[in-house]
Amino acid sequence: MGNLVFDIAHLLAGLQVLVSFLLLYQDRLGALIRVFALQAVLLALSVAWQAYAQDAPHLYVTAAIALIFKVLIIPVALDRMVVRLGIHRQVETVVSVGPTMLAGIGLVGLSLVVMLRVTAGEADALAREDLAFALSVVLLGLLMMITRRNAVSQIIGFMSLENGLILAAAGARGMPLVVEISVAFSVLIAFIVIGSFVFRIRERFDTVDVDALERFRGGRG
Amino acid sequence: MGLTGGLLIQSAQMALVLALAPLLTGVVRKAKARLQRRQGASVLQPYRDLARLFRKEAVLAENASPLFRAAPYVIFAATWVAAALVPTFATGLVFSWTADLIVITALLASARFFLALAGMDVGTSFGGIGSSREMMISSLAEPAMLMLVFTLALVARSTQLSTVAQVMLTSGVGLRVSLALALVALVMVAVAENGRIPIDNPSTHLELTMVHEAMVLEYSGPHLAMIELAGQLKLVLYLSLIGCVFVPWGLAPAGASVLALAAGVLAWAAKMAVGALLLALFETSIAKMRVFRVPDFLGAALMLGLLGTLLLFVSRSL
Amino acid sequence: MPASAITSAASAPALQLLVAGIVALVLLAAGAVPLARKAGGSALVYGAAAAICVLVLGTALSSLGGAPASLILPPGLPELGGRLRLDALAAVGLDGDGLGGAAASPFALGFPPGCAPGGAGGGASPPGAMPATSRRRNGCCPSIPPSWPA
Amino acid sequence: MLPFYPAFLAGMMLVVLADDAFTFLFGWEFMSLASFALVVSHHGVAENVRAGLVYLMMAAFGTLALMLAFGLLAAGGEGVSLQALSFSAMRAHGPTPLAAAVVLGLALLGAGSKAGLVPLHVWLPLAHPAAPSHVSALMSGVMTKVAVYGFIRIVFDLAGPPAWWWGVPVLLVAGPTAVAGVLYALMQTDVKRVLACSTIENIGIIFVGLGLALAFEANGAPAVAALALTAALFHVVNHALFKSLLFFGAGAVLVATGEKRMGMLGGLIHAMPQTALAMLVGAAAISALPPLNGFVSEWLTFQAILLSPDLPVWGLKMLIPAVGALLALAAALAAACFVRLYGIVFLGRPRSAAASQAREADGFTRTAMASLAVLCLAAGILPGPVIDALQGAVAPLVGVRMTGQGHLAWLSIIPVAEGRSSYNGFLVFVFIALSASLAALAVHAFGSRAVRRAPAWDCGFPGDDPLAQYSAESFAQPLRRVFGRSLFAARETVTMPPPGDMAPARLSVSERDPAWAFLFAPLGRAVSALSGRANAIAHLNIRNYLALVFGALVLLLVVLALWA
Repeated sequence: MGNLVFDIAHLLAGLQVLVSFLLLYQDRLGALIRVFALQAVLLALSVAWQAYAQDAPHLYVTAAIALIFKVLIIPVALDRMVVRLGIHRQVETVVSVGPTMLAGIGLVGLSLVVMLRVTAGEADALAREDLAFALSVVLLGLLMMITRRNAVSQIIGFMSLENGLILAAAGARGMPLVVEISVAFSVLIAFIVIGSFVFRIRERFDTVDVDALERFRGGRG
Repeated sequence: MGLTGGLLIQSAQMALVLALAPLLTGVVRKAKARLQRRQGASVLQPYRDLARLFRKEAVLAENASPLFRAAPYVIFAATWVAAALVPTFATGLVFSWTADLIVITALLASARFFLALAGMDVGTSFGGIGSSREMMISSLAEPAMLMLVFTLALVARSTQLSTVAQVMLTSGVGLRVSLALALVALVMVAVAENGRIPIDNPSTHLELTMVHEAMVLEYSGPHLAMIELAGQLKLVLYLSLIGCVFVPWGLAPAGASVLALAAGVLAWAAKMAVGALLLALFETSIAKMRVFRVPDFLGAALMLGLLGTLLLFVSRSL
Repeated sequence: MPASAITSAASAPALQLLVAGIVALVLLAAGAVPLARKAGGSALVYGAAAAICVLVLGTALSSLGGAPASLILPPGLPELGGRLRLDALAAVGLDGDGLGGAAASPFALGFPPGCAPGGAGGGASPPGAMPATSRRRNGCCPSIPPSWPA
Repeated sequence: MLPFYPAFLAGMMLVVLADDAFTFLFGWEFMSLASFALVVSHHGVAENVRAGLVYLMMAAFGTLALMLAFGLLAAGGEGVSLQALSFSAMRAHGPTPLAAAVVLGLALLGAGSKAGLVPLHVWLPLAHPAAPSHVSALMSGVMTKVAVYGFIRIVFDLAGPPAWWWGVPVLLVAGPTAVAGVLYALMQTDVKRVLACSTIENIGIIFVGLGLALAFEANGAPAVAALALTAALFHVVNHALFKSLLFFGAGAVLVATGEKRMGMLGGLIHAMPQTALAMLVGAAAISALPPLNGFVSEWLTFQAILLSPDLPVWGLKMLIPAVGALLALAAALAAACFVRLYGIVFLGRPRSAAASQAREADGFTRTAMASLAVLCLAAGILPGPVIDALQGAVAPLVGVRMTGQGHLAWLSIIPVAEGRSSYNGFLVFVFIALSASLAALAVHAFGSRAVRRAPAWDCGFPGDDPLAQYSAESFAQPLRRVFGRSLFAARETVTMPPPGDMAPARLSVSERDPAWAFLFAPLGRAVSALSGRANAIAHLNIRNYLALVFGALVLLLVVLALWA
């Protein structure tokens, strides 16, 4: 039975990393939001499975929160925002997809090496595995924020980064619920701020392209 | 002999030095005149000049400050004290331990300090020429003199003049290269300090060439007499310094009998006469140097002094 | 570290006096801020500074020969506390401080405030012609008639 | 400006009393900042602000060096606790020889930058004149002494027994400092800058004494080390006395005439006789003339130099006489520098309207100057008691005391041995005074007492234009030509007016400070070039910043991976 638990957790975490790659690949905003929702679903499943594996009931609450907010509320809000903003659906990337993918692979390799080296002393393979995948999801989220020009895609990068955090939290034994809630709510607050921020940009400069902001920020040095 | 005897010898030395200073200058001038096939004034002429100056009234410039009037006395005092500390006919003087060679050099430096200030006091450009050049010459002559003092101190392991003379006299120091260098350097410094021919012409009236004369241009009457006497005393000081260090024979040891003292005085007088003649010969055989060749001349003296010191290390430790 | 100033070695009264002097100077500095504007303010501050410096000079001279005394004051790093030690070398240093302060403070009394040393303005070597230095009167520097007779 | 004056004094006293690294550095920084505030107190003048900034840079550099030095000293302790920072802990377990050597270098940098050793002296001629006179007197006279105290405390007290070669770097820096300081002073035409540069020279003399003490102590001659250290400390006290006196005089002249440039002064002795007399004593003292105190400390330093043949090490045997020659050169040039300063400012005829209408300084100033002048004379006449007072400080540092000088007959001092050398300031003073009064009496008794005032003879030239007198630049011209041409690249340029134009021709002198030209200017250019390039970072957009954050994170992870 033990290795089945490990296998499923391993599978779910691996799928999340795969979905992070998918996020990097998307070039249309609508698809991007739906893939993000998929990653949130996987996260919820993975946290639920962790709850079952560690028979820690509070993890179910986290899974529920992830499910409600990240799978339903946020993607729908983002969709409506994209429609109201009327921005073009093209996801502009700074670096073309190929190099981004290669960078992503490198990052995953790095996070695996680091996590396995750092947690060499830990006995529990499940936790080490989980942390490794979580770190790669976080790094991929950060990579996405860097390589996207559109504010909305950067928000999604930030959100997937937060998913990585939740995955890591779930993976680590005995992380109290409080931390999860605080992490979740901090992300929500960030989301609200970014949302209003995007609307402000939309009104003033009728574009959401981050580089466009550049012109109004004062001369070069 | 006790303290009173010592005091007697010390005061005798101070009086002797003071009395014979003008005579020495007279002898030098007479010898130069004879070498230049001139009759020349009598040997006692400097005494008459001093007496004449003493009687004349002192004409002060309108701009002269109290420093201008006090400076001659300070200059004369410093030079006389320095001259009194250099052993002439006897070593081991009562007050010889109050000052050593470095202090004597510093006393001459303070005399020069006040002379340069007095030169600048009246506010004429000639005073400025004199003081400026004097300070340039002294800024090279003094280090050379101090390097000389190092060489002598390393040989005699002391800077007390009487001890140095004692060591030179008794311990058979023998001919050393560093002492020869020191002698040449001392002669060069003496020529520069006393403003003799290659550096400065003592009897010149051509403004552009004079150094010592330019500073004392505004002095007259008793003040000028004081400064002339100080100059002559400085010449006696340097000659007796050369005599006591490099030609120490004939110096009466401390507490010697009156006969030995008389012999000492005679030996000293002979040394002074020979020194004066050599100086006159040297002065007539060389022309005055351009002012900006003086640094090379004195730079050579400084290098000789430093070389002497370093050579001494080699010879002492080998 | 007990709050009170514990003294490890025999802390001579001299060291405590000196510490009092330093504290007094710092308080004087704080007090001088409001005084700076008042008329007699600078005289008061410089006078007080001179008095404190004379006191410091006295104690330093008296403790030149004395045995070194040390003191640990509460303010300072947590485990270490502010350690002070008065040995002969420190006494020589303090002589310099006390003497300098005791001489500079009265001098400063005679030095009217507001006399900007640069007031006469920079300038390379003296100009050829006689400078017609007309200068507004600023307290200490006498106003110079515009044209000085050549 | 007012509140910083007591703060400055408190800071200096705190540094001297400190017994642990934190209090020492706290006092040091407190002193630096207070003096910075005082330097820029007259911030109306642009050059004061620049001087303040340069001073702040050097002060920060100095504190950094001292901090590193204390770190090395504290590292000797076993546990990593703050207790190791206390000086007693540092003395208990001294640093390893290598660490001690680095501590010496750092102390030389830290204390040297505050005291003004040559490569790090550039701020001193800028900052000291910028401060008001009583503050520049304190900065020159006292703050440099606190820096010397810091050097002595770190190197002699905390860094443990010196290695044989420790004297060499100190002497190599001190000798050139003395000569370069006084040569630079000869080039200046601003009264307070001349005094600031001569502070550099005196610091050089003090560090020669310290270097000799290190050399002799390391090579088994503690008695001579005691003599050299006493000479250095004696010169510290002397310099505090006569430099403060000279700065007070400069302040009095500034108050009376509102003028700092020597070219605009002259003839002040008539208007300010007492200030002139006090300044004469100060100038004579700093030029090391016999009855005064400057001569005693230089005489002691020369006696220590004369004992160099006893050293076993060949390098030192050759180096010390060379440093002696440099010291002698510096002493002679100092006399020239102060004849120039005193002659041009106080003697001659007034060169400007300001100088002609000067008024004597007020009571406080004259009492401060008179008291310092009397102290200078007293320290010169009674050196014995001062030397004995200093032995308390010298004995624990070099292990042995100098022979007692206080009780010797007739107040003379015999540093090493009876036959070797002795000096009696008191008798020299008595002799000079006696013979001067004797001569004056003789003149009044036999010579004529008639005195007549007449226009200056001046070889018959009628010219009475005060600018025909020697100015500061022309007085230093021979010395500049001999010494300054190579070291300071001193050049004299004559600009003739175009033909037919009646404007006067102008002769201007230009010289540059080699330390500034070859060390600090290139450093400044390099820093501004780098900051120019780095400035681009300030103008990235959000995404680039994120990239930077990401890059840093990845870099750390890679390091963690490789190193963990």
